[in-house]
Amino acid sequence: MEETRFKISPSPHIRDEDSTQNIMLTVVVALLPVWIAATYFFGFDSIRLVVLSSLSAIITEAICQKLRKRPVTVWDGSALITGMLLGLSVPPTLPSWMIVFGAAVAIIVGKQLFGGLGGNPFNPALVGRAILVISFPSPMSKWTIDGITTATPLMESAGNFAYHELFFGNIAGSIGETSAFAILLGGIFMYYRGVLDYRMPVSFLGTVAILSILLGQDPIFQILSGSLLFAAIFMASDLVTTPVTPKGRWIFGIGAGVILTVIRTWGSLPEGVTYSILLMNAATPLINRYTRPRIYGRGVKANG
Amino acid sequence: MKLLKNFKGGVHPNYEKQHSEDKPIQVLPAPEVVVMPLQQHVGAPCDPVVKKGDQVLMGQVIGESSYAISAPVHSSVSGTVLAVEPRPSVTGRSVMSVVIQNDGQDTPIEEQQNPILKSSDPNQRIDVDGNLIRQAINAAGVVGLGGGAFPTAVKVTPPDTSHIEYLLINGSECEPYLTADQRVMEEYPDKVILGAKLLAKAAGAEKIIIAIESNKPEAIKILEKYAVPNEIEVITVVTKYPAGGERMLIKAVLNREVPSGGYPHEVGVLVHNVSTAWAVAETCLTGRPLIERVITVTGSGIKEPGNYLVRIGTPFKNIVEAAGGFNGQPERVLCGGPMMGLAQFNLDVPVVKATSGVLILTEKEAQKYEPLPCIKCARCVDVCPVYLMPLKLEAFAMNEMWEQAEEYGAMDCIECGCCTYICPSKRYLVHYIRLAKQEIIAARGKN
Amino acid sequence: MKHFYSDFIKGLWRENPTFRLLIGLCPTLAVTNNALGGFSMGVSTAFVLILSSTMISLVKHLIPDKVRIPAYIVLIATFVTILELFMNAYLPAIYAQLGIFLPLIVVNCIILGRAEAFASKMPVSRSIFDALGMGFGIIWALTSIGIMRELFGTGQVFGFQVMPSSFEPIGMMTAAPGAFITLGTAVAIVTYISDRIAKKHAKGKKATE
Amino acid sequence: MSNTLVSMISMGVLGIGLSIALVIASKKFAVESDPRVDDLEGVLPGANCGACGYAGCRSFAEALATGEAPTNGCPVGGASVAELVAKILGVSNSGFSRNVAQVLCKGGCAEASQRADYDGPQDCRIAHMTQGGDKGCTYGCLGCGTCVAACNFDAMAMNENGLPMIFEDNCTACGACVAACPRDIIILTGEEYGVHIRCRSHASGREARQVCIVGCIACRRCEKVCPTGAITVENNLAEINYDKCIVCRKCVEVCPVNTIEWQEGKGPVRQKVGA
Amino acid sequence: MNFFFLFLSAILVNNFVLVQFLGICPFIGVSKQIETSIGMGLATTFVMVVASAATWLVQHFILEPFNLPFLQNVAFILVIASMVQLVEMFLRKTSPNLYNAMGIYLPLITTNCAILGMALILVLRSYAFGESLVYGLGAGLGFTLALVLMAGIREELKFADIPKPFQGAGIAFILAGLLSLAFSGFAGLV
Repeated sequence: MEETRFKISPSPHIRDEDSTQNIMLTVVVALLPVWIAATYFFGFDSIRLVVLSSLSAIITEAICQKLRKRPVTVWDGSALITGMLLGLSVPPTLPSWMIVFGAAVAIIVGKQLFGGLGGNPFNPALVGRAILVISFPSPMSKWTIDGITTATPLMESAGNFAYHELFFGNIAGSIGETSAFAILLGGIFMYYRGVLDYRMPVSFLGTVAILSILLGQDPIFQILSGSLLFAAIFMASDLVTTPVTPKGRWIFGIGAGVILTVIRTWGSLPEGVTYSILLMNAATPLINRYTRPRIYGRGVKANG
Repeated sequence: MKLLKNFKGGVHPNYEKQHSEDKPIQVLPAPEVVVMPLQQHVGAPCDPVVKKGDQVLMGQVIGESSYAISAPVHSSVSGTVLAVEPRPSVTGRSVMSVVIQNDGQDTPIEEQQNPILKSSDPNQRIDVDGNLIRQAINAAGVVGLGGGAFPTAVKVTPPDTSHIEYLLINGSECEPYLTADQRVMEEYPDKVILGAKLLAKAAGAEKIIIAIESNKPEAIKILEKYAVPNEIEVITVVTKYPAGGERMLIKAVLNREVPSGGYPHEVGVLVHNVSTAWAVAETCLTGRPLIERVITVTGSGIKEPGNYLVRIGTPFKNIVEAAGGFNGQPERVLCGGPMMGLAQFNLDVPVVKATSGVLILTEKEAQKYEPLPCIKCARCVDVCPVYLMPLKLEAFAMNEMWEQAEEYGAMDCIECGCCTYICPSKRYLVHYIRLAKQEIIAARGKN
Repeated sequence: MKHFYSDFIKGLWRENPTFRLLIGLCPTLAVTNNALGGFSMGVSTAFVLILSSTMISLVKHLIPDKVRIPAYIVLIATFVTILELFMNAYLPAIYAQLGIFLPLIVVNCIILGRAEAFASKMPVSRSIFDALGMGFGIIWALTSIGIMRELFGTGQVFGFQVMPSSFEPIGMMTAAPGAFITLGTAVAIVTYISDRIAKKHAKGKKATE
Repeated sequence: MSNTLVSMISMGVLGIGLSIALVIASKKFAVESDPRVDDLEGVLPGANCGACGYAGCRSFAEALATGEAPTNGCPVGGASVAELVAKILGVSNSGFSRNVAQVLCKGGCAEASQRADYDGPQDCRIAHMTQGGDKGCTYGCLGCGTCVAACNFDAMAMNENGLPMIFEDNCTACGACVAACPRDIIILTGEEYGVHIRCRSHASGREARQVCIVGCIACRRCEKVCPTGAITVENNLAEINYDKCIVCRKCVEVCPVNTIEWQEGKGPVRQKVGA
Repeated sequence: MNFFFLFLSAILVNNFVLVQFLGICPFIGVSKQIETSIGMGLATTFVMVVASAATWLVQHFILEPFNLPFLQNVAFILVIASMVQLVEMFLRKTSPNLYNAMGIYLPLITTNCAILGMALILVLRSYAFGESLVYGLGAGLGFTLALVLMAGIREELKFADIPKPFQGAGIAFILAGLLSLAFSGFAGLV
């Protein structure tokens, strides 16, 4: 037998087929129905914002990695997700340069300064959105539908909207948040692909519903209006910035729900989803630390 | 439909058992030269009791140790000792070995122990004294054939204080590709049952449970037939790696947890592999020590995958030749399964008692991946069967934070490799946890 | 003479209190949302720093070692009060803008730090140069941060419109997060330049050897 | 006038009251501490590298103050710090010989054979755990650069041949590389010693020759030629006793496989008595 | 209810560190480890409550009756310095571990502008005694919250590949900026 040089490697010698890129692609695909719905309701603005935002995010990421002499990994799709999420979470009338600026800042401040993928403590898309809100408060709260400027439903009383409108869209708001149906479609797809942990959306939405009942508000309205559903499914499920323990994920959702209800009920901002998730992002390392799973065989007694 | 016995964590790799699961066990002729490493078990290595030029008979003791935790090594052929020298072993390190030239006669040793069991009827009542069984197992050098290689005689002699309630016969064979245990169960069910009863008797266990993964319906059917008259329960466990892990199996079947750092007997359970049970039955029936075992030769890198009864000490080269040689360019040669097996440098290493298979993987199956940044997807946390946080442990180990790694339970890791298998970023999780364990033990030694 | 020069120059860059030593940061963040605030805060701090350093250096032999810290603080507090009363009387607009951060100069680590580390050990003349260097270090640091924040936050510098009228002010820069991010970026830039200088220096040294 | 008086009195009362409280408290909560510890900590480099064997500079300073640690215990600070420490403690400096790290393996990619290709994390310790590594020689350098990563002082780098090299000017003898190497091929030794046997293989001459062309084959020529008996060959490996070595370099000349190496410029540092 | 809102406002809406820029030095310096930051936060909280009471008393029984507002700075800093000294001695005796962990920052509480700043704010807003205590407690806990959140994230950042110039203080400020951004969601809450 001729001499062949084998490879040695520490076990395990086989790996699962799923890859980080696959996960990212799944999220991108899940965002497509939302984007399509947004385009249906808002027309060209939706395409303009999402495309610009994504391009800006990807190009910024590539430039940062080039500058830092790191391998350029924009094809892993994480920058694309940040761009799409940010593009879908702004009002349709936002000027083009603002979304380009927002996406670039989101990538730089929210992600690359922390060493790129995996190092960022905050969801970059939410960082971008929060920076846009604080920098350009009025363009960021100009909601239009069919060319008429209106308030976001949250600013009005609950009775003015039919549930089916809230569910299928056709209401004012950030472009991605209008159609609950499309969002749920994306969420189900992500869950099916094993990318979405049901715990965070369920505990987030559940907490909001329970608290709104306790406070005498309409729970269905609270869940369907504003960007709650969009954020609960696409932002609160961001892998990098949320807890890794099952218990921690429940706590994350509950905490975000409580903060959101507090801001919506007593705060001066019309929408607090961004901040509730950002605050829970900040608490994530602490949650991870204090919700470590019980290790197998710890705390059990021998009975032989 | 019955609910399968399950446990938390674990992964579902491609099982790839189709290569060899339908291939009956073939007897592989003894090779020209056998290499018998003097440490094939957990515990103290044996000292050689033969020297170069000695004539040895089949079944003759060639290495033994005076330590409590050890198992003697017997010659698997008759012939002449060519050398007593360190030879590469499956662990990659050189181990003192006895090299024997086979004379082809297979002359058994005369003063071979008398069989302690007269009848091979699986339904018989075992009225042999437990002590006698333990002595027979010890003299035969039986060790855990599932891969653990812990001396069986030591294992069935639990400390005085413990009381064994259950004997679990582990027929899960959760490692992908391997089918040796499955074939043993299908072809020697009577001996598996008999071996289980002997082990139960030796350990004083009250009940016997045979646990088999759901992907081996044939084996379940056959064993159930033999088990029923003996009041042995056959339980189907979920097909999931590492269902065959001792701790996982106890959790799945009995919903008990072995204490951290403790042993199964502390919760009244003993776990033995089906092949071990088979070997025990064989030695009690024939009086012959453990000199052969069933292994699986498989993988897409081999022409004719199959299951073989081989002599201990047969070099991998002979096995590969017997299985038709390589199929294409072999990339990796593993001793054991793909999840926990050991990669080999060359084919000179011999089969040892704990070798359950020889796996030849091609590039297609064992791809090379570059690790990407951790995206904290927590899949490793979800699949860890001992509920650790591998991503944290890896980060600590990479930054040499051994104390934190210990605090996060690095020492509880069973090194099953689920975390590394599932990681979408292809990170080297279990590898760094192993490093942390090594460093923690080193630090403990220092203090 | 060389002493005086190095005492003075180190505060400007190498031991710049804001960017290198990272002390006295509260006012650095709080009042730099425009250039004037940064500049006036810098001047106020420098004023107290110079006076207190001089004074402490003068009286250092009179103060028993055990109670030196409280004594210094009282001394500094006195100068701050003087400054406060003066500003209140003559520069009420700036006084209002600086708010409680003016009295908080008392606890600015820069001043006490220089008192402890330098003025209490060195002769008066050197203390003055040290304080001058540190003072100018603070002034340029605070003013530059103020300029950046005002420029991007409002499009103005010292109240004068600089950016074209089409420029949309970035509100974040004048808000709290902008303060932190600007300072963080500024610290990183200064660190980067310093590292480059140090590397060049090391290289130059090796080449000559 | 009265305002001045009132302010003086009130501040005085406040001051006196607080002072009394502080005096009582300082009596009540008094803790003995050695003021020298602060001084000592001040002169230490503050790198908190742990090379001294203590948990950071502070605890080393405490050990110094109690006389538990030697004045020259800080390898990073070297002689100058040892002097300052001795001054504070009022003891004589016990002398300081600067140590540097040496890599005792010459078998890089060009010299040593591979028995397999390694596919795993680039960490020597893990490669070593994996079947004993991919190199033919199970004693030599694995070349993953774990020692370089462990060095905090820019004193190491991997060369093109896959071996670590040491920049002695930067080396502080902190021992991080020594601890990191799973094969124990890095040692710390006096800077002045220039002759090193760069091999750690205990394999027999034949085996060593098979896997590496610069490995020690235990031919004993160096042992025979050494005038001071500094070299001994035991267990298939020549080892040098640096205390006896006079850097005469005779062994370097006779070594048939160039395992023994002289670092250019490092000369005899001490004359043997009577030599 | 009033107390509750005052308390919440001090913790969240007007968080001392992230919104009012008070106590930045220890915030950046001591937020590297969770344990130390908890200790530092609680020590500061304790000093804050004690100091709020003490300065209130000084303000209302010495400075105001004798019409001496210009002595405010001097008097307050004296009181605070003594308080810190007391706490320091107390900790040193009772919990040497905590004392060691705080290292040089314990004396720095004296020069922590959060404490003097709080005393000045109390006077500025003419809070009653009870309100002062609640505000002091809230401000201290808010400081602790910011510190602990920061420490949690910074412990994670050890594993991140941060650009070299930003390592250390740079990234700490960026992080503080993002935290501050998150806290801006509470604006106008109370």
